[in-house]
Amino acid sequence: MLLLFGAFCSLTAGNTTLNVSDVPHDAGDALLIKWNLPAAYKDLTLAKADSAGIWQELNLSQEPVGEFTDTDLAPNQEYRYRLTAISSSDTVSFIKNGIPTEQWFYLKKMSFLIFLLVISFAILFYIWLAKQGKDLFIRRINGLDSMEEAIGRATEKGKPILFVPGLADLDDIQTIAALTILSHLARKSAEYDTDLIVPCRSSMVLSTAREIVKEAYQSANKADSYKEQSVFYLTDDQFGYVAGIDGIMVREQPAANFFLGTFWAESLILTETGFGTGAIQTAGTAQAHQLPFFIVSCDYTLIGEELFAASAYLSKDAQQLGSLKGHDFGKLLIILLILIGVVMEISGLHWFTNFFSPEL
Amino acid sequence: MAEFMRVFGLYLGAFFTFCIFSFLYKDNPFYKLAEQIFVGISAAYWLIYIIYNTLMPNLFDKLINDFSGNAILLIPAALGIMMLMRIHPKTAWISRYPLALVIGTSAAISMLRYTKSDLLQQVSATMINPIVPGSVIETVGRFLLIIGTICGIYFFYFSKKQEGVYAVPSKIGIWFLMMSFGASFGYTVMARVSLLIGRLEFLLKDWLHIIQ
Amino acid sequence: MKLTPLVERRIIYIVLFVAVMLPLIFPIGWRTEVSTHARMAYDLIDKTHAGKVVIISFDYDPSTMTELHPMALSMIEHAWSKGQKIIVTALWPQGPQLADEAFEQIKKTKFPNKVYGEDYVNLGYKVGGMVSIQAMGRSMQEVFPEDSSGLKYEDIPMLKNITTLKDVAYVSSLSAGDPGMKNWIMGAHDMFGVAVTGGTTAISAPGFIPYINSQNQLVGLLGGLKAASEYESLMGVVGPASVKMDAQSVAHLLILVFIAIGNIKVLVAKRKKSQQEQEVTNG
Amino acid sequence: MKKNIPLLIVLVAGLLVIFSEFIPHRPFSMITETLENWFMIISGFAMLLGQISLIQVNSAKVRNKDENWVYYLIGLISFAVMLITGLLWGMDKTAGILGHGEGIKTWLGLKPFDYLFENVYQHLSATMFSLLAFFIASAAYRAFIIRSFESNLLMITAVIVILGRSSFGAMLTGWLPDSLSWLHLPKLTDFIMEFPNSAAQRAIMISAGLGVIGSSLRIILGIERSYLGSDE
Repeated sequence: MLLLFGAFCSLTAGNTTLNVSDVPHDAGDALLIKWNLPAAYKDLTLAKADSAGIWQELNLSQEPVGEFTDTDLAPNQEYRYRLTAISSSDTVSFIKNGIPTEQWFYLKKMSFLIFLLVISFAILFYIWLAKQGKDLFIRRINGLDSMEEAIGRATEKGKPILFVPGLADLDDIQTIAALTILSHLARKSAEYDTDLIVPCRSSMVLSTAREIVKEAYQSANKADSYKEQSVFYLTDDQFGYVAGIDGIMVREQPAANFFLGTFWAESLILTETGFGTGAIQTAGTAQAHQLPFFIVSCDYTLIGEELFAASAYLSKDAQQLGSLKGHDFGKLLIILLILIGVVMEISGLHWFTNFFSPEL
Repeated sequence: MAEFMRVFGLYLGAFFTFCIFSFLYKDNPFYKLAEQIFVGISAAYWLIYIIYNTLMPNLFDKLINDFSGNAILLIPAALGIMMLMRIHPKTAWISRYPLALVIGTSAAISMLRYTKSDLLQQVSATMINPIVPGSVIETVGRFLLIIGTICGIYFFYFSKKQEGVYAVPSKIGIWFLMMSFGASFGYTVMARVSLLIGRLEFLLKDWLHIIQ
Repeated sequence: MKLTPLVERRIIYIVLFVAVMLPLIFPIGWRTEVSTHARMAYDLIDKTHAGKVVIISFDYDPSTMTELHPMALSMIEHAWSKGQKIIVTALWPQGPQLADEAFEQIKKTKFPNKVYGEDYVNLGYKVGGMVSIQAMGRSMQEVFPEDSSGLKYEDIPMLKNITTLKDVAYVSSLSAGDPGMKNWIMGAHDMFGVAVTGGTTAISAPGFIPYINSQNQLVGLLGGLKAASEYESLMGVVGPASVKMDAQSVAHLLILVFIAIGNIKVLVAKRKKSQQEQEVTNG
Repeated sequence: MKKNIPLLIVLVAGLLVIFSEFIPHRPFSMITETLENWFMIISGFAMLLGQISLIQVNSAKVRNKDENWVYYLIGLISFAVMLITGLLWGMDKTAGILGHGEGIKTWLGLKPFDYLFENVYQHLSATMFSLLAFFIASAAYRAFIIRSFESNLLMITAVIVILGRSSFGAMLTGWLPDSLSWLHLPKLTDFIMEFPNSAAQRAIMISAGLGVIGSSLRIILGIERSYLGSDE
């Protein structure tokens, strides 16, 4: 690192420093600037040279000893800093350069990595246990057990089933979770010969949903009754999509509605209209803010995690069920961590909490 | 003419406003009209929007201006064209490759994001000292926060039947969930009524000039 | 009388529609209890002497107009009624235009004699947030060589004695997000000691409450429509915020009435059912 | 074969993204951003699929003279009008094939695409959104009934918050002495929002976070593969 030192005026004390160093274990986008001046110096100004070499002030400090982290820098580029300090008798000025560099590991993300690894290993361990043939108990989840009943009702009435895979695109895990549930529902509706309506908001979801429904009909040996047009696109617009679904609900009068995936403000427009048509409604989302509206206007609601557990639960596949045990291990671990954290905080030890609250 | 068209636009807006409101009474030809126009117009709107604001600046302009520097963008372009292979049933399977890439990355990105913001940050935010000297209410609140979070998490525990002693924490968890749902519902009322006020302002002010 | 659920819903919808509409046409002017934060903001403006120059910064755009525009109108009116002179700045590009609208409206209805350049000036939008505010602390003229219409800074009479931000009595930021009030707090107050007040949307208000502290980083705060209506009631006027807040309150009240009716209905039905059951067992 | 390669792609892409999160060095530090950029482009292309589906479904209904076919025809026409005006004269500051259409602009006041956007689309969207005001009222009427302990909790907190957020909530409890000021409705509302509400929200977020880890892991490792469709 190139160091450039310049004092424009004479100094009264000896051990004055300005230090510019790379912040370790990061993406090379930050520099740490430290200074240490005799107490007589007040009115410190730190400035950085911009691309044209003009000094831009960064911050003002009254403390003669301090530090500042400059972020949002480009890696491997040289930056130049100037510190000006005024005392009653004189003005001093230092200039130093620094280069932020990239490293191969984010130290600040240590707790994140450990946490992710522990939970992942727990999930894999339980999947392995299930493979060994160990019987793993999972309690009943009402919202999921009722799904088949809802399809049965639609079959009795000779009415279709409506499945809305949320309003998010395929880059949202909730949409993918909803689509894996669709695969189970589509197979059931194929077995029962009940029509399925799947309006989609995005083309990627449309493509995936079509694959899934087609596959479900094939595996139920009903490939002939699969109608590609029953899975269709409406519009990418949030409320345009909702207007279209509302129209479908009042005109096709589906006997069972499923709203699974990501929903925003429109959730209540959908479920209230669906309630008006008298359908059995099942909703599920991890959007905490929309849950109250689903709770008050739907018959069954999958809350948060239940949406993600659904496909594993419905598949009744031992390996998939095993992974739910992994989630449960995570819950116990988190409860334990919170309790330890609270005790630590009460006893005035903050390192534990700090370890888990890095700036991510 | 522009002034006439401006006023005409207001009437158009008012007409469609009433078309949608009429749905509250029941499904009717006006709603059907508005609904299909809405779907049609918005579908085309987003297509045009994506062409002008995503595909042009992020792909075509870059390739035209500096082809060799942006050659890597040919990969997503190729994947995009592979997606379009779905149109023909014979080539539909090709679209699985881009879909697989999208799903793989989405799953991983979601995993990281949710773990960071929904898991770790919430966990560490709950590691607090509940005792606040001098404020009984704050202390009570913090205890509720810790107990509620822990019992709430336990509510989702799948591995035990929720009966006997094991039912107690999950019962408390449900209480907290119910309070939270009620509170969020009540908190949202104001924002939702504002939407209606906004519409009425358009009708009464911009269109009819009844109010100032 | 037996109503089907469908008819009940229709009644709810029509009653709500009318109930929200009526207060908009015929303002009620319900008195709202004034929160301390709204009063602090009011007092700051109220106690600033006549002839002082102040800044009102329009840091929002049309999407948050419902909440923030009424605050702008009230604050302009209040400052003028106290004889203060107003500089308009904007950290959001659409701010100056909204400011012009607001001043036009107040001039037309309440203060026809106020003169541009003497009583108010619109210095326009400045990109950069924090950096511009810091620069204002060194020289206003450097940041705003001319106003939004191209008039030279030195030719504007009311700016004669204003060389830096420190010469301003207070800054009021109507802030919809970033850049906004936070920058004013950190720049104008923390660096130059100028009093900062202002208003935000209801959603972002809680984030600013910590700044209302013993260091007076922020002097009072208007959070959302409710606070805007409180400000109007402090000024003793029924303004746009009060009218909308009335409509809000009516809707809230109505929804509570609906909940009550729903419960009564269920209770009556239950009683009837148990009576019938008793009759069956007795008979 | 048609299923195994996609599964491999899922695995590789997933692991790459996860590793790159912890490696701040290029090229890894750029991977997530690059892939997200790619996603936008791929989905931009894919958009056409949706539009084709819309045209197919609607025109089939028109051809078969289904019930309501007239409306579907109108839907197709509005789609075409919006698309053509957008392509010809562009939107906002972007020019279309025929440039900015200055002539039409003096006549309409705006570009035709923007005119339709402002006068039709925006009103439809805002009104559809505002239906929530009505639905929140009817949902409250129906759902907030005294039934069990849980449903009472739901109702009581909702009522407190609805009152606390309106202007007379403060008046109603304004007479309370200072020692009972915590019962003051706006204060009580803040208390509920800050503590019990946050607690439940946190519980939902934390457990959902675990669900996401589980789901993602099942997908990345190919245990959950139903989204890939059939093997033919």
